[in-house]
Amino acid sequence: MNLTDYRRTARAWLVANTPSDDRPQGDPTARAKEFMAKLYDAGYSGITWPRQWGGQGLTQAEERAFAAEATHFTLPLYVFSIGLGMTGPTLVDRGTDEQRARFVRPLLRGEEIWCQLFSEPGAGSDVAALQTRAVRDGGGWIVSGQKVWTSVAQYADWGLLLARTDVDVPKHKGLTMFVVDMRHPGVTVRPLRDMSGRANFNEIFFDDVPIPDEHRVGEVNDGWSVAVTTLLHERLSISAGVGMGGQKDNPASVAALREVLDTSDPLVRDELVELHIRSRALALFNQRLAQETNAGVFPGARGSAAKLLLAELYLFQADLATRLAGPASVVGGHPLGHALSLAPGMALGGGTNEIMRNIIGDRVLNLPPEPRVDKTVPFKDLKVGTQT
Amino acid sequence: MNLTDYRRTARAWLVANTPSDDRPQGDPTARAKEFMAKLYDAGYSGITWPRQWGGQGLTQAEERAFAAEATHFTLPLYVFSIGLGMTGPTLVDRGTDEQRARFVRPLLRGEEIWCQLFSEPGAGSDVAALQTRAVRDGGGWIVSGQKVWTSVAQYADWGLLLARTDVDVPKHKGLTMFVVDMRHPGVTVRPLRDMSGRANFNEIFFDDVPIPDEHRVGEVNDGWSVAVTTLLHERLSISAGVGMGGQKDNPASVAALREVLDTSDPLVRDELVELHIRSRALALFNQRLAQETNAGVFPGARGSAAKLLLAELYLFQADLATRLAGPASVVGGHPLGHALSLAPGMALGGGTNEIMRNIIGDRVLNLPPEPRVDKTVPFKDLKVGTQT
Amino acid sequence: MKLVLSQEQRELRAAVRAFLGAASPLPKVREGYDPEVYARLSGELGLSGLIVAEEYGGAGAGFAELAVVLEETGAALLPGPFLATTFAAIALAEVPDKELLTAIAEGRIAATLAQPSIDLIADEVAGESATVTGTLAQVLSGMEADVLVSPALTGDGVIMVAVELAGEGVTRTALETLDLTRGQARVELAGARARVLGPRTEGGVGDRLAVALAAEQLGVMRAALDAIVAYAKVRVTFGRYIGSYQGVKHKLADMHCKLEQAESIVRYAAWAADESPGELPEAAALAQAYVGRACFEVARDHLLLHGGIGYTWEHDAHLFYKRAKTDEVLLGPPRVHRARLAESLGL
Amino acid sequence: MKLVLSQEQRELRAAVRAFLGAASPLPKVREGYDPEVYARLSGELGLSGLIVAEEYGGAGAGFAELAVVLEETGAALLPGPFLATTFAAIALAEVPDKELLTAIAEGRIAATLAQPSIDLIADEVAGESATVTGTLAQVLSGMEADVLVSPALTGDGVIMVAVELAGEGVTRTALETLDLTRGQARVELAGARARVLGPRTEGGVGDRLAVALAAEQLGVMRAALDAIVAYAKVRVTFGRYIGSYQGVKHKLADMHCKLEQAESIVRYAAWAADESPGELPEAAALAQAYVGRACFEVARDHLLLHGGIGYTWEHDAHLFYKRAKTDEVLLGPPRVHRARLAESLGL
Repeated sequence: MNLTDYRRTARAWLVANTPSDDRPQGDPTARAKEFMAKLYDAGYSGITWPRQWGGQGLTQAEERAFAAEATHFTLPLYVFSIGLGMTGPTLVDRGTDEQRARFVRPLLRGEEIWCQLFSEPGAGSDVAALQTRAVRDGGGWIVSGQKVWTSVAQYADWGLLLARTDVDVPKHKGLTMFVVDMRHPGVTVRPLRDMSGRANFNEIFFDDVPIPDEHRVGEVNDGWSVAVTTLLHERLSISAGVGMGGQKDNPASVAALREVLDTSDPLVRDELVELHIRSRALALFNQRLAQETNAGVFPGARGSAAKLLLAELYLFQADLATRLAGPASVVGGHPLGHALSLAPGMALGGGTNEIMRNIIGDRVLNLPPEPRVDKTVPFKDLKVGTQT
Repeated sequence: MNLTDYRRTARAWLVANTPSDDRPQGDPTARAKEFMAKLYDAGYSGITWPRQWGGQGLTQAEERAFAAEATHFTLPLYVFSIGLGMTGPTLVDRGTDEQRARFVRPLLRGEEIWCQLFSEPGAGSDVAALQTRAVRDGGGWIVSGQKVWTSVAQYADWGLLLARTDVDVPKHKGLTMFVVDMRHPGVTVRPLRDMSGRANFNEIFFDDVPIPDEHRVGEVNDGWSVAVTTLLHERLSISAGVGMGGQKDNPASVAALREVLDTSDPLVRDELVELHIRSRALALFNQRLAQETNAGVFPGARGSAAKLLLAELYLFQADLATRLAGPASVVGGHPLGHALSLAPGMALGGGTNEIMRNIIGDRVLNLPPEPRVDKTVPFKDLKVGTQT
Repeated sequence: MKLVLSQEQRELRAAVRAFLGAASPLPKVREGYDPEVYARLSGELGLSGLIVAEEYGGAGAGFAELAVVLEETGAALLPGPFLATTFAAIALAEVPDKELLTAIAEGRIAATLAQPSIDLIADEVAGESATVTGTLAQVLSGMEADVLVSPALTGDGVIMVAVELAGEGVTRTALETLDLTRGQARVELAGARARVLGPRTEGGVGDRLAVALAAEQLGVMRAALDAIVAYAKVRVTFGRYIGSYQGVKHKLADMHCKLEQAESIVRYAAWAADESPGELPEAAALAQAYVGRACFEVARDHLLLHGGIGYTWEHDAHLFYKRAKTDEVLLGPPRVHRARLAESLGL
Repeated sequence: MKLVLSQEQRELRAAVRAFLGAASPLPKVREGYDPEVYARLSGELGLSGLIVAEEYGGAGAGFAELAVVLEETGAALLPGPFLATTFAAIALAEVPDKELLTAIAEGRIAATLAQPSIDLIADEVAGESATVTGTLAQVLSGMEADVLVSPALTGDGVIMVAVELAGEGVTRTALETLDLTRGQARVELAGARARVLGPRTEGGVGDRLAVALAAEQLGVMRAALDAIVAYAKVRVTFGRYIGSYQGVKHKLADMHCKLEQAESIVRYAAWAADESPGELPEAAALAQAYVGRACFEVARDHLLLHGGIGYTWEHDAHLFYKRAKTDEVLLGPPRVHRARLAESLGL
């Protein structure tokens, strides 16, 4: 099938099968699983993944064609986003054949939901400083510790878990990756509310949870290299989305603000011009990166610039909009007040602005690295987390 | 004499003796020396310095009273500023009695002009990385090397010179302070033009210049502690002046700009409001620091905040003013174009903005220091300067 | 001009700080307004009457002292009607009828002040009494205050009135507020009984409100900066305290510079309110224009520098961020202060 | 919309960069305009005729190619009338008389364009000839250009005229310029002979000038960023390369972000000039509003991050700083671009 036909067929399928936007009755996860099964059966799940493990074995071209059509629909895929974007690709890249055979197809068909368990309260930007322990127990492992910032954990059947297996070596060298059963009674999932009041994340507590050695991904103490694979996929899936969602539903966009503000005031007008300039500058940069990607030039670390700029734009525009709108914006659940509460999220998730600036400096501009004090010290002697 | 009388007498003396502002004929240095001698003979030079070495032995109160009166006059003291503000106080604090007896009175009477020789092309912010060598030669020393950023060196009789006397110890531990004869034929003074085209600074080359051991200030290899004394006096004399000069003669001040711009444009007006806000914020901070000092609370490292803010204000206002004034400001020797050329000076002299932020972070906020790689390595093994 | 605190003012600060540290720490702030704390603040510390003239039962102190107190209530994110009552007291000082002022000074009532726009209409004005109708969209501490002070329109011009908020003809609706530590309410008056306080007086009331609010904002920003500086000394990443990275250190230095300037401006504006009425309009507009902005920027950066933990509901960082934004727009969109500053400079 | 360069455009860039690197390195730039370099640029590289239609002797290329070239001349701080001649060619493309355009394309003359305000009066207009009087306060490359293209007022409205700058009735005075790498002149015309080019046409000339200038500014900022990034890799302080300090690294990262956005905008604006006239007014105003500011900020920070050496006359940093500021105000105070942007957005 040529690409035009592929795209036309995909559109027709989406029109026929996407659930309507009306607020549905019943369990949203059950509906999502039902849709995912249809998507899989139609051949639109795992388009570029190997056929052997349940994918379609097609190219980026088909994937992009489907994605382009899908932007016109709201697909109920949220609970699968971690599995499809991060843990699944990691298993395809680094899992054993047994693991691929066991996990990939149910993931692509939406039968099993996945979460990712890397971050900890003491290990945010510095993931490799994590303290969750996995100790040998006969042929398997026993895990204890705490994870945080975990999306969709409340629905998850399986988690991709990074844990410390050796404290006598430097921090990157004593980690191992596992698949953990999120339904085990030793796993406790607690919702974590963010500053806007929403509970989009969870804290996870592991209390002597057993893991069979067959669920180890990669070699013992080689977990960091597996995690790097996962984080690469994470960054790809974030930067693919960065700035593409557009400003359509953003109450702090120029388009929305001009409807509610007095633009006969030259100062108000000039502030909107400034917002327009910044928004357009970033949107055009994102379009340029996308055109480069389509031309086969992968943006790499330059995507961090787009992420940093988006984080700054969110902060700038919610702040500006509330200043312009004045007192009404901070009461009655005003959308601009809500935007202000959400604004820091982009600057704190997926790497802080400081981390982004380090990446740009180190990997785009090739500046000399900072001296590192944490690469050679055995983990047990290293300062980590919060120390009072 | 009580303070009111002291002040009244000082005012009368200044009225009677300050040279008129008319552009004078003849050698300006000769005129400055003549004035300085009169100032000394009237008892207004070295007001707080010990009587024993030629000062007046009075208190800060008299010094401040005289300074307050002197702000109404333009005293021709520029060529003595380094001697009075930095090298003189260093000799009083750290010199031998022989050195004090030899150098202090001629300095206070304006008979001898001083400069300060610390900075080098490879040692700016990091003064202790300097490479000028002083090696033992019989009972004395021989100096070779290059200094830079030296004010009034073209007029100077003496220089306070920091040189390296041991390369086998860490950089701070192998320095020694000397008094060097600037009239020696081995000393070459070359004017150094800044980006505005003025030559306010010099480069100095030392080519096997001998220094007798009696002109060593402090112990051998203890020069850094002497330099700290000098730098403390430098910072005091800068921060005393910071922001006090006011915006009177500044072509980029709100007062000057409102005369030449179209303030009926609301956007122009709002930019001037912004400039007013920043100028007033800093002016009030400076006044508060001055009031604290008068009340006996010494600002210490907080003065670095005032210096940083002044540097940023200069940059901001010259940039803003040229944007508002438009094309005319960049031709014909326009004062705003000139202001733009001078604006970076405050951010680069007396410690860059980055150094100021380090000082504020380390000494005002007591934040943890950066790991230092240069405190323990022998100087000869240390990376310094520019390395291609 | 006096920009440094006197010994007495430093003692006042220490007393208020110690009281709030014990009576209203941040975990308690999350529970909202505690009338008991307000009663003790008025009673034990006498703060509700701080700027009320002695002849009306107050301490007769000036804005320099008020600023010291509001800085501390701001730093503590104190919930409840203390700022609102201060606003009302500032307005009441300008009307002939002083009875309410005495009630405030004695801690008998908490009050609040309507925004400067005139949304109420007074009918049946007869001597000290009138009936008032209209809707106030946002009243600071409207659920907690006992009395509303407001301008109202009559056939004869604008008068100042006071309305008992628990009385008949008054409907109060608590608003959902971004600021989780201090409420606002919508207040509808339908022929509510009002006390006539006298003709409306301008007399720099708006300027004094601006100065009072700036003092609170100074406290909010100081506490936010203190919190993140403290965290930067204990939080480790990549084996080093985060405060040792220039990426963090330099930002904290810039925040410190803003704080130094904000404090200087607040002291100046408070001095002008007390001693130099001619300078007050410019000083007050400057205070809101600079301090309001600086406070939000510092609160925002303090939140961001906390990293992920600062984005959580459980952490206090967002309480400062939200208070700072709410304060920034409390007296109207910030451009009104800049416009008043332009006007006072004759631009 | 096309935001990435084609293979041909990349080759053009490489050719211009190689030529300027050899023929006009920075030490030579300090010596000022070299007519020889301009002649080779026009001749060997054919750049003076780049955007001139083929029927008039040019290469018939678009703004996408012009932007590539101007980015390189900007990065090299090329002295002389190349930008001025490009400005003139943009205006000449819109008048009926094409003879000058051909002369430019063939490298026979360098030209310049008067600012949009109409400062000249044309008398004795007869067919292709007129006499012109008036004063132009600032003419870009006015000493180096051979011909001035300008609007002039007649009794019948505004016409476009061309004046030989070396001719009679023309007095040129070189201005002292902040930008040490490119001159301006005051030009007084007293009954100078002029050639009438046709009626004045608007036709987006101002927008195209804005795009051309933005391309030069992109080059200036790119070269400035490259220079300081290179220095940050070799300059040591406190035993470490300065580029390893976050205080420097994070600032360079922010400058890189500005460069990425500026390039995206320049590509977009050049595409709009070539392909989408409806988008051009907004794109051109955006280009000046964003790129002009970003260029100066990057040039300023590149100078500051050099430390003391960057403040010296001998160092090149100030050449970029001064060119960036001069470019920022070349088409008027920057607020005019923001105002045009507001207008094009219908705000």
